[in-house]
Amino acid sequence: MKTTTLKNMALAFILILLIPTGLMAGSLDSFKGEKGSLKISGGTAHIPVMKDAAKRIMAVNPDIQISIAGGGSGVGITQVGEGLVDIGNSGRKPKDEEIAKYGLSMVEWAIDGVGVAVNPANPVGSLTKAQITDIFSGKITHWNQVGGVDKAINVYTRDEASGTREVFGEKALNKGPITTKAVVVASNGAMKSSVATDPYAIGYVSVGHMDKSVKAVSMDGVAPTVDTVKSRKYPIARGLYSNTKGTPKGLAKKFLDYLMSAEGQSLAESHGFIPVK
Amino acid sequence: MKPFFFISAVISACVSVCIVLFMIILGLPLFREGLFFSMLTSPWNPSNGVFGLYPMIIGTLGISSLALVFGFPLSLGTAALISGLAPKPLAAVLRKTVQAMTGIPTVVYGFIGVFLLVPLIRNLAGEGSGMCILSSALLLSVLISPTMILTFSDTFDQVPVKTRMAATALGATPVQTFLWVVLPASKKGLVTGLILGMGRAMGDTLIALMISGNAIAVPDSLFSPARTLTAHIALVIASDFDSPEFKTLFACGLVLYGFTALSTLAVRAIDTVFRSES
Amino acid sequence: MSRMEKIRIDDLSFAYGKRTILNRVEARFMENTITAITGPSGQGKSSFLMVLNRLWETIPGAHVTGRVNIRFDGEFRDIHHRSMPLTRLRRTVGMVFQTPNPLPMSVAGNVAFPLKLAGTGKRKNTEERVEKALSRVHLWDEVKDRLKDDARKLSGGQQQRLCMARALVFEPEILLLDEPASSLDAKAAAGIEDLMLELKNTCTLIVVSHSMDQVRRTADRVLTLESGELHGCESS
Amino acid sequence: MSRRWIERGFTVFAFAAAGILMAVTMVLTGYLVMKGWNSLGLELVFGTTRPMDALCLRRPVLDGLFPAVAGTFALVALSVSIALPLGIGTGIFMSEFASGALKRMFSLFYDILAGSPSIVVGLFGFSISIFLHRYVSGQLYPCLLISALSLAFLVLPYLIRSTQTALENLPPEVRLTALALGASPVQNLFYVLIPRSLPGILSGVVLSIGRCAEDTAVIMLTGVAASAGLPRSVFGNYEALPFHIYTVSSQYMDSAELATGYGASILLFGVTSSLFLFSFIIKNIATARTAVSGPGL
Repeated sequence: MKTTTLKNMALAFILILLIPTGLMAGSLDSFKGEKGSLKISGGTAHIPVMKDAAKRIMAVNPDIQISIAGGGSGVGITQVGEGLVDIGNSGRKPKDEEIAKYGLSMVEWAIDGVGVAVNPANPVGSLTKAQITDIFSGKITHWNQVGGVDKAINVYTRDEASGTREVFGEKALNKGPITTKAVVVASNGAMKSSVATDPYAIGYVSVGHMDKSVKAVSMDGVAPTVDTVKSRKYPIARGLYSNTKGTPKGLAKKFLDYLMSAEGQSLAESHGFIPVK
Repeated sequence: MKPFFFISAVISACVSVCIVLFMIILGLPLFREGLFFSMLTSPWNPSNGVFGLYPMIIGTLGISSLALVFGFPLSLGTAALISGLAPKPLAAVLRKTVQAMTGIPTVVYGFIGVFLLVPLIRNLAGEGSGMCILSSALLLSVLISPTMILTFSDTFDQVPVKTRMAATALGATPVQTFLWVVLPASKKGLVTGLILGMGRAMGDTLIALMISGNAIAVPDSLFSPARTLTAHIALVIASDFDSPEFKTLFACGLVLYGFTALSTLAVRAIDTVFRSES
Repeated sequence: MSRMEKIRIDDLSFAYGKRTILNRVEARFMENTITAITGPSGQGKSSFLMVLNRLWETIPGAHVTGRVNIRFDGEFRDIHHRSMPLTRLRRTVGMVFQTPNPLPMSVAGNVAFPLKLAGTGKRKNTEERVEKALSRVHLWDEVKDRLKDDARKLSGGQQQRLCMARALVFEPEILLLDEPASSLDAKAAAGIEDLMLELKNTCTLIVVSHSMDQVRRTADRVLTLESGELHGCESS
Repeated sequence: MSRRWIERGFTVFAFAAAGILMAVTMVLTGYLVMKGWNSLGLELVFGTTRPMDALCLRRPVLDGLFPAVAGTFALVALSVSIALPLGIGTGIFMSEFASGALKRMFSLFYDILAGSPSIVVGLFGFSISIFLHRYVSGQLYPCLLISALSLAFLVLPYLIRSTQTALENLPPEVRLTALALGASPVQNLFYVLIPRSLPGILSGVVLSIGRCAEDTAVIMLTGVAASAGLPRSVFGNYEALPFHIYTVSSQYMDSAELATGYGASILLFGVTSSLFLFSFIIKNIATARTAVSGPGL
């Protein structure tokens, strides 16, 4: 399990306080003297790390403007491909045809899992892969069919642009269908808060986004946690990618270098992702 | 100076025309392939290459007509109070409140809806997520009421004072004057207000996007989640520029534009019909 | 001829905002007479009429003090007293305005409107009473084939007589006329005057008028309203 | 009598309807205020940065609403300054110079524009920016300018209509007086007609400001970002209050972030409601001025 949010916040807060005093040397130094804007969009699992990194960079150098939008992995890939943004994030590896079409170059800076989540009030804490497939396809409709209360299951899913949906559909549902009656939400954050407020909900969310407000459901006996994803015991894992059109240049390169630096990697780790270095 | 005014008028008109033209041009491939009309009746299933808008059209019509069902009586009653039934001070307070209500941002309605109405409906229904047609229709009815109330009460106020006075002098109470004199003379305003309210409900994006659940199934009950055309544009916009999903956005836009243009024409037609009658 | 008093007005003041229109007016009106009220315009003659059927209450900013007593069934009653039902008052005290103000409905609908308000009368009964009222104002023959037409399509003179018929349908004991002929041509005006003389047999009439000729031809008494005071003099 | 019951029933119904509507409004706003009251304060906007430092752009605000407030402010200023000359010019043309078929055609176009859902206008702005990006310059993409343009299109009909109505409602004597004294039509317009109809025009302007500030659908398609810092250039992304509310509602990370959502809602609600009410008050003054006053009955 990841460390508590409170600790993260305190850590981030201390870091932000330290930055202006110049004690925070190292990789942020490379942004000194830079100017201009950097546009990032796409994968929603990435957003917390992106926001924190941007805050730190902009605090050191207010002349840099970094904008971060969501949209989902599909959006990130096409927008960077079309040249609308400088960095397009994706929660899945861009497909070969996408790489060929846009000449993408990618940086994988963290590993993340996708876990099934239910409301903390739900007694169900473990499901088999077959049960999960049937719940999401709409074959299993009530919680008491899987050992829960006698209530209808509210299935939550993501839109088609989502990398999380693609990874989950491929590795957990074996490309099986998701019921059309599922409520559609637009980001990992939205998935988490929806499941956190709906006592009969089931959804899937980036392991990095899991916290106490939702209950992670074990699949075939394995809980989706940083440790199980890291040890590859939990099978639904994916890389978090940041893509550029062609080889990264200028600010985009410095930003990606920062993500891969020790500080960037610890930032990823503090948000519940598994650093690649 | 006149050329300047003329040029502004032409530019403004062009904006209106350009919006349709853009939508038609960008949706043209769908027309050329004859897909447009089959899209109106087929489901949305991108993974199987089906990009129909039927569920969204039903969602839009269902949610906005339900909003009208809730909103119309509320608006009629409130407007009646404002224009004659209520004592003057109360009417003034009501009118000011309604005017201030027109300023409540739709995203704020949505925000409150997410945290207040959705859990309420979820508990009430006993099943489902609470994100459903009923929730968004209820909230939308509050959103569109001020528009309808102000239209209604403007129409009611157009009944001349001397006509009201005539009825009062004959012994009519305020409610009698309203029911038997003012209301029958305001048919046009009632219909206009209804159409405006419907337009406002169909055109709203945020309430539907935030609390109707956005499911792509055709809704089959008040407690089913549903997706509207507007929310669909907001959800899919982010996708691929060359993909068929993206092209269907313009079909979505065209259908919405068609609905609203039709209601605008209807309001104008009503205007002409009633003008020629009197 | 021993006529009885119908209306007693004591200490009546009428203010519109800060402007005093009637200042402590005293007046008596006898049964079956026509009283004309004249005076410069803007002095509150219409306002005076509106006191008598309490229509002033609908005017924002208007304020009335004093007593107005009207004799109902042989007994004087204060019209502003709580026990006085407003609908009964307005049915007993009919009013016709300066410009014709037909309601936006059919000719028959206009005349039947007061019956509809009272919720009285079967359909047959209603038709009879409409015919009777229209006949009294000599309009029946002109409109009997157009009863379903919109009342606003009638000519000005017809509209004004329609408004009188509408005021007469409940057989009021008092009829207030606010320059009833001022918007009409000479012929139509003469018709209204004849009608007033006929109505004298059943009603107490109070007529605001600017036309001295009309006053001379019809009125039993002329009162002048000026600077908030009502001066009287008996005539003919 | 059944009619009596209809009358009584209707009175009850009307009071019930207004009661329900008012109660619902009270509950909605009351809930918002109750939940968000504690988050209101300078800290909500400026976070841990000192307000003066933030306002002088000496130090960025990283944990407050300041970038969103500034973004909304820039957006409103930009779009109103685009729409204002165009809308008022068109309104003047429609009232003073247009006639016949041309007037009918133009007013149909403006009516249709007025009825267009904001998401459709947003889609239009989005497609324009894609078009420009592909065929004009790779440096152009959805940005503050595109949002402002689209919003300008959205509020254009309000400005046109309020200007046109204000001018058309002037009493004929007002129109003729200056002309009779030898003023040219243009002099008449600028010295008499426009000053006399200013309250009406102004109410339209205020209404447009409110619409620009509250609209979310247009900007979510045309360049608003979840996080962008202060707006630097019209060709860059920006943050905005309504979009902040939308994102927080669906993906707040913790209760502190949720509180900023309530705070932002109160802020936006306060601003737009007062703008709308202000617009109606100006309009009332305008109608009171042109209407005949006094007890003329």
